[in-house]
Amino acid sequence: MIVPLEHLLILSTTLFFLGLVCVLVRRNLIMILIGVEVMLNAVGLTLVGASSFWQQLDGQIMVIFLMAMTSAEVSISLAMVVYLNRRKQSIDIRSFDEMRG
Amino acid sequence: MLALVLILPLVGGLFNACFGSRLPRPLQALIASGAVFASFLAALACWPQATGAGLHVNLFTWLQSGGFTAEVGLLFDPLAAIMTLMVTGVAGLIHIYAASYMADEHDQARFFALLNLFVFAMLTIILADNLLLMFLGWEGVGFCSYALIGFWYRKAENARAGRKAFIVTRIGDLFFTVGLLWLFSLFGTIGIEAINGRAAELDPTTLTIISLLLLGGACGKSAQLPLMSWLPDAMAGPTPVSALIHAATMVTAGVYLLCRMFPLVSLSTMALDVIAVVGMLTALYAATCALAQTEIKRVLAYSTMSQVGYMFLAVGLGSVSAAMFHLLTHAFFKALLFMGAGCIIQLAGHENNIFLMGGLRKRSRSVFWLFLIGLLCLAGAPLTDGFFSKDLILATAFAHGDPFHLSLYGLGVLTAGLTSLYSFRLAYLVFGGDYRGEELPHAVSKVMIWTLVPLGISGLAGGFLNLPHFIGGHAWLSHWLGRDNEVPNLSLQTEYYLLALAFGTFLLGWLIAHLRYHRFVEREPGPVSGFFLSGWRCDAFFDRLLIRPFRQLCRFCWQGVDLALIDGLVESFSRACFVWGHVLRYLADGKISRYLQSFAWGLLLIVSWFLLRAIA
Amino acid sequence: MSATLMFYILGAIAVIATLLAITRRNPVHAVIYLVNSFFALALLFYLLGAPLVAAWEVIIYAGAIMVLFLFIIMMLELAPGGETDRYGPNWVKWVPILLLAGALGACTLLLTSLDPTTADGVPRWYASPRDFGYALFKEYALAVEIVSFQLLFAAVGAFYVGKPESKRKGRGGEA
Amino acid sequence: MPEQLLTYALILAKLGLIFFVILTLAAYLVLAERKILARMQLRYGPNRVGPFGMLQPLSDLIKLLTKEDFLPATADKWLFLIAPGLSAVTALLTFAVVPFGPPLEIFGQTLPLVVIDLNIGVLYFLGLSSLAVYGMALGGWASNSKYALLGSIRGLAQLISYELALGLSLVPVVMMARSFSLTEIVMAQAQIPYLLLNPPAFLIFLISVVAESKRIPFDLPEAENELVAGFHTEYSGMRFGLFFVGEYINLIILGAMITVFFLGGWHGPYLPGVVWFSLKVLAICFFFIWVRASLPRLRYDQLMHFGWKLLLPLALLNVLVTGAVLLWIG
Amino acid sequence: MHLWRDLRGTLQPFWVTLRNMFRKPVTIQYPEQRREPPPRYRARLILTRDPDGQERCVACHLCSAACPVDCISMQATEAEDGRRYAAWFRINFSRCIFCGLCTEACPTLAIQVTNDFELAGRDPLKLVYEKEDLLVDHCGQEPDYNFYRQAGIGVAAPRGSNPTETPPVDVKDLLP
Repeated sequence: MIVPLEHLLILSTTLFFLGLVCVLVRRNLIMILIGVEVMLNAVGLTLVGASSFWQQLDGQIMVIFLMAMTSAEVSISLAMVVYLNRRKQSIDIRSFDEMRG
Repeated sequence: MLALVLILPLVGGLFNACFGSRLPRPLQALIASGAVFASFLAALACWPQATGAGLHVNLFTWLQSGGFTAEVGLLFDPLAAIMTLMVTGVAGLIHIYAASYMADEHDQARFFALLNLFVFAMLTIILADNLLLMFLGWEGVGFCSYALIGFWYRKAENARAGRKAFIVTRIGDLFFTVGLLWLFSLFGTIGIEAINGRAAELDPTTLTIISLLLLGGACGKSAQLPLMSWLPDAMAGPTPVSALIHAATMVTAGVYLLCRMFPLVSLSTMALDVIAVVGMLTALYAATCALAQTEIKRVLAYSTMSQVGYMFLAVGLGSVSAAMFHLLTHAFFKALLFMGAGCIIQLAGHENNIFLMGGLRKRSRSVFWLFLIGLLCLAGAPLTDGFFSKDLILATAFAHGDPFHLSLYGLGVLTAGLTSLYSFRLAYLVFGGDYRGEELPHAVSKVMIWTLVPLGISGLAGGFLNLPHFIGGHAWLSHWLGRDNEVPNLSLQTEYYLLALAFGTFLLGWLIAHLRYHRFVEREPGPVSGFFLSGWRCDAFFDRLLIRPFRQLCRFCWQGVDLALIDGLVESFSRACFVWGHVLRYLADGKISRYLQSFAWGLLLIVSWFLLRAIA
Repeated sequence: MSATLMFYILGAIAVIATLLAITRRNPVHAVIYLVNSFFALALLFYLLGAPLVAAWEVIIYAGAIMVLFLFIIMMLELAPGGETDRYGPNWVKWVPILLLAGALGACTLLLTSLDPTTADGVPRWYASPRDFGYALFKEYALAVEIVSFQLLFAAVGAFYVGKPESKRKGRGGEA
Repeated sequence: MPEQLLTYALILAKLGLIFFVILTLAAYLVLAERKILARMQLRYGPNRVGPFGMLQPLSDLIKLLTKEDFLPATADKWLFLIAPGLSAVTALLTFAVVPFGPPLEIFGQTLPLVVIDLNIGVLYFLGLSSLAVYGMALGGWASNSKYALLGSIRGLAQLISYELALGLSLVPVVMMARSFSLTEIVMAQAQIPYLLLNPPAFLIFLISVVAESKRIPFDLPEAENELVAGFHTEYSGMRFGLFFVGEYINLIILGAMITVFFLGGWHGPYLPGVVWFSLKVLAICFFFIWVRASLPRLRYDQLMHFGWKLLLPLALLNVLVTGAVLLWIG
Repeated sequence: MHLWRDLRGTLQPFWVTLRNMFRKPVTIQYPEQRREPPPRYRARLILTRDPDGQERCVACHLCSAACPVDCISMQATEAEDGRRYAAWFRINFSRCIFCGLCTEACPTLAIQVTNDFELAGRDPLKLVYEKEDLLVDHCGQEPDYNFYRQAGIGVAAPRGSNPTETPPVDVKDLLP
């Protein structure tokens, strides 16, 4: 018995909402992506904890997939950050509002 | 060992495709032709195992899903063995020829890579023990043919010819695919032997339809009526390609398919008759077309079509051995003819038009004699291989004895006469008289001529493969294929009459050709020869029959259905959306953080709903 | 017992480091704190019996993804004192979002606490790399393929997006 | 409990021993490099301090320690100060998993000659080597100087790129040894080293390792004649020394890793395992020095092309082929 | 074959370096082993005397004018017989670049270069050489040359009439 599952979930929830706050509040694109990373890690923690709790490997495997997807996501999104910065000379999220309806 | 036969050309092709352009030119050619020759040797080594039911090799399981299993398995029975030897042998010679012919081209590596891949695909067709793998090779052959016809893709008409070949054969492939899937759904297997073994379980109608579907596939690949129009255009490709693909190998794939599936096809007399009729009509049609062509390669293309028509006829007559015999002999002399034509074109300074040739006999005696051997074989001069194989087919037709087959026989004889006529027309126009072209003739490399020699010898001697009994032969090929019973059972006297008749048509054709062409006279093409020249105006016919109505239909769908009906509906709908969108656009202000916030609110809603449900 | 203690210590480190990370003005500092947080998480994974995941966490997140972030930050010269400073946290703006996040967090926690199974402890467990590999490549082979394709597409996409516009037009792609 | 204490004590003792040996070795590696490089360039190299210049490292140390520790005015203080330590520590930590000899039998107890035999040793090594980037990157960034920044940007890109090939070239090794544990990998090479079984992997690993150690021909992050000294331009005194020593420790580590993964670790005839191991590591170190004497520096785009367009596909292909062969053998 | 060329280009240097490793280094271990500089080596400057043992320098300032880094300075003065000499003469060796232009300029061959190159010092001021440091007791590289013997002094008394003087050389009688 390491800890009750509840504590683990509390930890990952905290991390997740810290990431969410970062995504919602920051205006720097890079910081927003960092927030996304935090959230993804929190999810990973939940998965590993669940995997440990039920003693099944599936959760850990999901984390590996999560990581692979994350690296794909990060490579694309950072390339887009570079691209956007090239277009606007800025990475403030407020300067990208061309998707206005 | 058998796998080696298949893998070597693949490896050679891939190697050339990947690294070829970095290598020196002679090495590219060496790799390509070396791979094919090695494959030939491997096939020779496998030869002794090809007796009876043949050698069965299962390489690996390709697909497995549910009850469906596709093995990559090879079947090396007598039929496949003969084809394999022929394909690798002829292809090897053509590779060497091509090394010399294409020596000054760019992209030699691409050429040889494709050529090798083509050989690989062709061998896949031949050696496949199931229909799916065969289909793979079938498509591979189609693709390589497309890429090779359009090898000089910078010229629009070459690219168009490649496209045409691809699309037309694709129509045939569609029939083949449908037949394949149907067979699978009926038998639950795609193994050729299994299907052949259980073919008798089918009811006759289904059998006939499936046979006809297979015939459709074969027609596409082998340029038989009505899918024949791509072959003459395919002559836009480099000459070695024409020699390899459009003479010796690919066009015979259809015949091979029918021979492979013969136990199935032969159960339906109706299908056999259709095959015979298609073959005969094609043979006649192509022979008439060949009479009027002005380009040397197009003449040969039509003659190929015509000869393949004979093979179909043979299959339709139920004589696989006759078809295979003619296939073999045809491969030899047609490859010889095409490669000789390549030499002639070079001699005449890259001129295709036979009316601008003439007198080439003096330019190069060796080319003249070798080409003449090819033409004699084609025309069916006695004692050449073409004579024996064609005669076997005609004798088989005659031996059936009923009016239907007798009329086929009559047409066959007529076609043979026409064949002789256009062969000698070609000979006189190209070699007789004086040189009429403007370009100074070029020299032809020794290598090219030397590669013709083995083909010439086999053209002369190929007939001994299957010498009929009545002149002391043993019909070795029929025996080897295990089809002794197919040898026509005619009295000696009839046989001699038939031979004499064949000889007579040959002589008659020669005589007409001699009278008409031994002295060159410039003639405007008359209406008949113009009709023949354009291939009975088939392209125009197809255009009117298929393409224009299709266009009309498309226009109707576009204007009537799409623009008026659907667009009207959609537009009114979209107008409504537009109005609504104007209202809703205030929500989407492009501020990404606001979007993200609304995600969060949504999340809150979802979570609280879960919470409420959990409490309740 | 020590594992339990370690868990709480590492959890605290992770939360504090993350908190620091999301509040930094300077993205480089944020990245450094985040790497700390990831380390704590990696050790947590190890504690929870996932040594392989822990190693990947360090290699992929700390070693590759964060390095990528660092690289981009450096390349775009988002140095402190640059224009990015203006976009620093604005405390008044944080209040509603903090409330929102707090509400969400509370809901989630309530939800988890309502589930009786969560009161059970997480048992000690250890997944050996061998088992892990078998599970990954036997049961999830298809998913592995799909994810690998995803990575390939991502690489191609990143390459495309990252190319200068002039070059892209030259190659016939749309803007 | 005493059992556990003994284990801890042993680990500490081994750690101390390794620290001592490694730091000395690193110091003398600097000397060796200078000497060997000099001889390859027809010079003598340092030979003044002590016999054959053997005390040169000591005098270098004294010099570095007594020099002014300079802090640029615009530097990011905190990061500037920790970066050198980071780069040295990550290098040192890797030694924890290096098995440098066969298990010893002392007082009836087996004493494995490795600090910790992690069952994910390979990943531990990869993780630490990917973290080694941070020391360099942060040091360069924190200096707030354009040479340093350029150096660290180059270094980041280079190290990320070659990390991939490095990791992928180890996949065949893991596949053949069927284990992530370094000890087991060495054990698996008792008969025949992987150098002979899988030379492409060795070659890729070797090249990526040279790139990883930021040495010629891949020394773009610190290219002296373009970027002054690249990421550590602004460093002086012992902080520079830490970078410097870290680099040489890293060299030894990578040598040890090559030895473990490809040269059969401590296996060898006649001599005791530890000796074999050190001989192999020293040979690799000599090779690195030799490379430095022989090859010119690559251009940056060449470096990137080489990494992404040649090494990476080759490594992937190698994984594929090795897998196929292993499957075939069964 | 690019591949072959590249491979060779990569592997050949290894052989070159390895081969050189076992050669004898070309380094001269300086304080213990010294290389004899060539006779015309340009290093520390000296002021020489003429064969009679008198200073050659006539303080004409040509050397200081020729000096590209202006490291020579002096003050001219006259002896009773009107012969000029330097009251003080100073060369700042921490500035001197040893170009030897001064020796080219010197009409009396007084200032000359030597091959003594060991001029290092911790204090730059110690590298400022005064006349007494510069003046040597020999004639340097031109042992026979005596300017006044040829030219005469000719300031207080006519040329060649001073007591210790021989009459000047009539340059014209050298002509054919």
